[in-house]
Amino acid sequence: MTTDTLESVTHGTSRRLPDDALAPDVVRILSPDGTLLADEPGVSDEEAVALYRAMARTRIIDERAVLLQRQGRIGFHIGSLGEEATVLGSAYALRGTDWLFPCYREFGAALLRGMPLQRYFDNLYGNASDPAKGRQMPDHWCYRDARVGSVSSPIGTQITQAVGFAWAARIRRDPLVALVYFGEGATSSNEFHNGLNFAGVFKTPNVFLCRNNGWAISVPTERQTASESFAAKGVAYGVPAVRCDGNDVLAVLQVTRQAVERAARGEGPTLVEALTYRMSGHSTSDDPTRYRPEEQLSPWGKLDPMHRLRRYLEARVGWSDGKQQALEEQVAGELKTVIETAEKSSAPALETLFDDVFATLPWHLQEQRAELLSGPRAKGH
Amino acid sequence: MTTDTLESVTHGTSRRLPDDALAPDVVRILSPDGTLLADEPGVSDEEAVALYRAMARTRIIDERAVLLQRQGRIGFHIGSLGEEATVLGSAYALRGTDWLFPCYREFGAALLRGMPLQRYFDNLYGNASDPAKGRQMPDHWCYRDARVGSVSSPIGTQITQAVGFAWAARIRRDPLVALVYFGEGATSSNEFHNGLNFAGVFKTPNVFLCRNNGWAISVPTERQTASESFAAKGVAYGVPAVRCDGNDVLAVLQVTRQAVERAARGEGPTLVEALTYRMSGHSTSDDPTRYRPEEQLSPWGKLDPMHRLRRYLEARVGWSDGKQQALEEQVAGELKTVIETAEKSSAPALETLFDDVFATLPWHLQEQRAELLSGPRAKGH
Amino acid sequence: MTQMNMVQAINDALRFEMKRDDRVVILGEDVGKVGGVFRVTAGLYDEFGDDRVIDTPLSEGGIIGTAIGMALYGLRPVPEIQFSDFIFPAYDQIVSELAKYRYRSGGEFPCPMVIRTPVGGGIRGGHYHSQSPEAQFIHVAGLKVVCPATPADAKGLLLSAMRDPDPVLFFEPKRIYRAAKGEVPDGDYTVPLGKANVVRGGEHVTLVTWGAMLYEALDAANKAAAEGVQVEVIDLRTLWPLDIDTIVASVKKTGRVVVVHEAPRSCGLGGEIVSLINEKAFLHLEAPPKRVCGFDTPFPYTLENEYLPLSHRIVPALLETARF
Amino acid sequence: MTQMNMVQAINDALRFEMKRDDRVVILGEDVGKVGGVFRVTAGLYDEFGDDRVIDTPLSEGGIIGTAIGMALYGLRPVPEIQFSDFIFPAYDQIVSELAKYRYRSGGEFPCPMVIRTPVGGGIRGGHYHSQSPEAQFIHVAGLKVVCPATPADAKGLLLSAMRDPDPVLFFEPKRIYRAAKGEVPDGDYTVPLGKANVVRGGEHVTLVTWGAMLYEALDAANKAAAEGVQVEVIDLRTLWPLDIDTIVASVKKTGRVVVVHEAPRSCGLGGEIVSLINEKAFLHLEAPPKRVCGFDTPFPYTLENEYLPLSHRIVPALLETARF
Ligand SMILES: Cc1ncc(C[n+]2csc(CCOP(=O)(O)OP(=O)(O)O)c2C)c(N)n1
Ligand SMILES: Cc1ncc(C[n+]2csc(CCOP(=O)(O)OP(=O)(O)O)c2C)c(N)n1
Ligand SMILES: [Mg+2]
Ligand SMILES: [Mg+2]
Repeated sequence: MTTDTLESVTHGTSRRLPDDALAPDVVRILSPDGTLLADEPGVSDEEAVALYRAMARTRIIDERAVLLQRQGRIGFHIGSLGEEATVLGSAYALRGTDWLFPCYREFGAALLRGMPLQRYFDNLYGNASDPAKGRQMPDHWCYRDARVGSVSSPIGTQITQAVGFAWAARIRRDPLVALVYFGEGATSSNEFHNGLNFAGVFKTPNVFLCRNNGWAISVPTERQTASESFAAKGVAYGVPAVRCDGNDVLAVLQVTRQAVERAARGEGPTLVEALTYRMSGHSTSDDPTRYRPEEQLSPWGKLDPMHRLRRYLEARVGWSDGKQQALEEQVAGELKTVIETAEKSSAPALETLFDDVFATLPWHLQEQRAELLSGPRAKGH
Repeated sequence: MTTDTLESVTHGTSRRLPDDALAPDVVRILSPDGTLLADEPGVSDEEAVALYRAMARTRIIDERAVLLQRQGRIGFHIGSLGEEATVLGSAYALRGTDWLFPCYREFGAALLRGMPLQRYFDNLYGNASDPAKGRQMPDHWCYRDARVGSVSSPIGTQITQAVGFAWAARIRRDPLVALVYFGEGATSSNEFHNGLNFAGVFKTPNVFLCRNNGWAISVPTERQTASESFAAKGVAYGVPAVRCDGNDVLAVLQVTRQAVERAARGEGPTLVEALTYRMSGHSTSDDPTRYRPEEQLSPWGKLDPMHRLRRYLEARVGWSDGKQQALEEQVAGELKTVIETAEKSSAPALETLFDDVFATLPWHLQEQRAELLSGPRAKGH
Repeated sequence: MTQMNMVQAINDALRFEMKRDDRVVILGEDVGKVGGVFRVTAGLYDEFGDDRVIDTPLSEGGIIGTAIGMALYGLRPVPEIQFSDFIFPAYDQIVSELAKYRYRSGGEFPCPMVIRTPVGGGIRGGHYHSQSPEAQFIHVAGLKVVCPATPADAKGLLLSAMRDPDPVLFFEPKRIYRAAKGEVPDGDYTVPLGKANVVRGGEHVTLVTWGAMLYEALDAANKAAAEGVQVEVIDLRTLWPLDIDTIVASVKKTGRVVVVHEAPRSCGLGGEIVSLINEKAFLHLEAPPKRVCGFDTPFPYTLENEYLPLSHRIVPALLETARF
Repeated sequence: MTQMNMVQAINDALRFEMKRDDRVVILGEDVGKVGGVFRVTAGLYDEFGDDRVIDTPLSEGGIIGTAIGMALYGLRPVPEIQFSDFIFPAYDQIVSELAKYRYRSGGEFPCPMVIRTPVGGGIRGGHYHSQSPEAQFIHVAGLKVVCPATPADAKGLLLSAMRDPDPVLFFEPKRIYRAAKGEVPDGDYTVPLGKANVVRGGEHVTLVTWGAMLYEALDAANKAAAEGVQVEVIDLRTLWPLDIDTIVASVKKTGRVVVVHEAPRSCGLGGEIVSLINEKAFLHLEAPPKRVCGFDTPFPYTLENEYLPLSHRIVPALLETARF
């Protein structure tokens, strides 16, 4: 028996350090300082500006939500600080007919696809205007109109569901593609295994977007798996996989678009690993200083996805401080309105507690509703 | 959207045909006709004879158990017809201190490690002499004395448990290795994913023995996964993997022994895929003619593991019809005794129903036992 | 009307609905070419093809997880779990996802499907081919649970379940898959969810049961009648939401009740029924409600007929309750 | 004696036992370096090292499956499930394997372990950070289930659980992790499993509860006292096998009972308690036993204090029961 300690049995930490995001097999189009590495960016300047706007809007909203939580105005927030290129670049690759199955950090993607900002804030506030009647935690929304699925806390469950959804479409000869998001931690879940395996066997039109942000709460990637990369896991399922620089929005967009096209051609699923970094705590409930080596932050800070795209747009279309300020003011204006509106809305009505458990209210829920509505709280209401 | 039918999306059937068992990356030492392909067999002639005896004994017992089931004397049997080289060769590779976690086809391995034949038959009969008090189905036994775990029906659960067991040993600096068996169908289970992933991360001293016998009841391997092989799945977990000819006992033994040694050196787990074929139905409850193309059987019949080893021993040590007959008579004699003994034993006593749920009987089980023992059946007893 | 056993009646319902509604798809282990280990889906693969009768990899979590996705898309999946003992790898998808989808999306994502699975003892299956896990699903808000006891009900309830807007667990009592025979209406025939059936009238004791134990209950009722005790036997058919009115009406008449089920007693559906009766008919109770159930042990192999609440265990309970 | 909250008391028990018994290992998500998302295992990683306080990959099935293997080997694993809502991916290993190991091996493979997991509502966690799944484990033969309501009981019960020969689910009411404070005996201190605690005496109504709802029950009992109704409050502490004698003795005295729990009512432990009381004290009952429980819906976010059986819902039930 060897005498090494268990500490040493897990492998190096390279997989979550920036070095790895710069590894040769990782698709990259924009260098960290915003210069184009490819001959062509693969998107028009207008598209690049639209992407930048969406990313910036996402970050501003994110920061505001954290503030609202700190002020005690909302209960919780989980955001995408530092991961905007991964979230927005991939969502941008979808066609209107495609579907998006979110994890919990992709409000930016849902907004990009048309989820109204008011709806998002009504969820954050859990108020009476929330279409889900304040039943779910903040950042647990859905939006069928824009083909956006329902956020759920249990890790990974959306993966298998997205596979079933795409499979159903395939059975019905409906040419949509379903993109599903998850963190690298979720690759350890039953769901990743089941989803990828079924997708491989039934060649479903899926794109699996693994946001490798280095952490699953406090657990680093090397404690998640001993595989060489998360993309390497595709081999186990006969699912082709690719790694891309998750802080390079053009790379994420290109790689995802290729995967969407492949799926749309009936060639089956693709696993995309986007290498990025969670620049905040896990959520507003988390204090990352307890476990995150501070020296990790600054190299990743230099790889910031916003910075990179902004430099590119400055050189390319003359993006300026003025434009930036106008954008920020515009989002601030939007936020002012939706927050005011959300805060004006009351708590959901008591009786909404019982709706939607079933399509119609069975006797036992009728009785329980009557009990609640005749109780002391209802009177105070 | 493509217009292929779903039928065509699953891949070729090569992975379960004999061709595949003969593929170049598949470790093989004995050719199908019993000639040695390597310079050295890797086992002494005495060992080879011992292995042959164990395999033959296993097959004879297996055939008898099927007969007993057909005669209505036992309720069920699930055996290893055609898979004896995989089962016995791998178990033979273990050292006395090592542990074996069975699936449900490995009674031969348990007997090899010293489980008394009587104990096995007491399980088949579920009688009062069965140490597990007739509580489990036939072929669900255990034997701690020989470091053999407990058979359970739910597919794959033993994989994760074997990993925890080996991990515990590693934590305690106890130099054992834990070998765990499962069918290729089990690679689709949550348990395979969890077991292999934890084993990779914590570098546990495990050998994962995947008996690829071509079928999971009626489901062929190509419906189980789209990966190139089952061994290929090791990549997803950073677990080295190897394929061997599962009908070549010398190859199985060599490959497993190397994996055991590797694990014992503290170098971590290995996944072994043994390519073999289930020559019977899934169990005595199954009728394979409903789904198995008959043309698959005869090529596999030519690869029979017993046949191959017998030819080898005939050439090498002059194994003869006489020796064969003596062996068969010896096993028949053993069987006569154990079956007679098993059939003489009564059903387990009523009160045994309540033992071993907990270490001591809580009030509610005391009451339920009293109820049963005062009821009409107890009187008739 | 055609004489059928349970297997045939369920097969008939599946075939009928698959013809009527092309959104219905079946998926599961061995459901395709071989037609299921109990042959319940026999012939459907040949008739409807591999797009609609699908042999899956060996993963219950994968089966239910993908079936949820299919339902979200708009199909009507009817996944099979080979034995209800093997439903637990899919338990998370069922209780965390399937049961909560409509609620958590404010109705935007309903998730109708029927999970079919053989249930209960009686085939010498030991721990893992015999259990009755209905209570573990009833306790979870958002699921309907059905368990037929006759071929006609099996067909009628399954057709209702496949048209229901909510997820339904459809437990098929395997002990009587072939033993229970009866006339089954041809063509379209539904039995409403949520309605119990009073199978036998009686004045002295109410007996509530379902599934394979119905036949044991009827046998016990006959034996009790020989002792002068008239038992009213209620076959619940839908286990949740159950038909409380039928139960309460009967108990108000008899004042006495025995609940019989195969699952272990503790925290089983029997306890729920007794509590509901307390809440709704307390002043009518003339004897303590009794439960005759599986014991609180794993399900045994050799002694399964001692473990199960068969007639020989029900009769004394009926007589005691009647004579309390 | 030291003044502690629940988190500190549990941490103290873990540290004590890890020092006393080097077979104890802790494993789970975020239990190591960061000391758990509720900081219950804080400091243990630094004290006992990575061999005994182990951050695992994100898989509850992996955590429990490997913990079973560790227990079979002879360790005393204490796996943590981050929220009891996330225990379901491990449900198969718990109900099919852990609960049945001793039984199916005729005692050859006992499998002692303590699964610690935060339970219940009160932290605005919505559907997936608030549930109380005890009934889903009690129904499965072979598991013991514990839920402390005070820091001293948390320590004493956890030490008993870690020394028990059988698997124990140890539910920690997260709503009172920091809010419940009290004196906790130093050093070795056990509270026996299976013994309830009569927290408050009373003649008129028996109230059975556990965990965080104990404080709501006591508040309600005070309010009822103001109306002249004296409530005897029983804190169950061990949910299974429960202390039937204490319950029955109290009900024989009061003739009336209210059970309060957070989990949905249907097929919850409340129903089992009511049925057992029927079976053992029927002739003493003077009013229908009542249950005040979580509603039969998923656990909501904004309206969680309407969903929970808080004092304002318990008081009317006590008064009604007393005045029946
Ligand atoms: C089944 C389950 N177990 C545990 C949790 C608690 N939890 C919430 S997020 C999280 C980490 C997820 O990490 P990853 O998948 O990498 O996603 P990220 O948060 O980094 O985007 C954990 C353990 C959960 N939500 N579900
Ligand atoms: C969780 C679970 N699902 C389904 C079954 C039913 N079942 C028993 S054996 C089997 C096929 C197993 O195939 P494989 O793993 O290849 O092993 P083999 O029988 O071929 O040795 C199935 C589906 C089960 N026992 N457990
Ligand atoms: Mg992550
Ligand atoms: Mg197989």
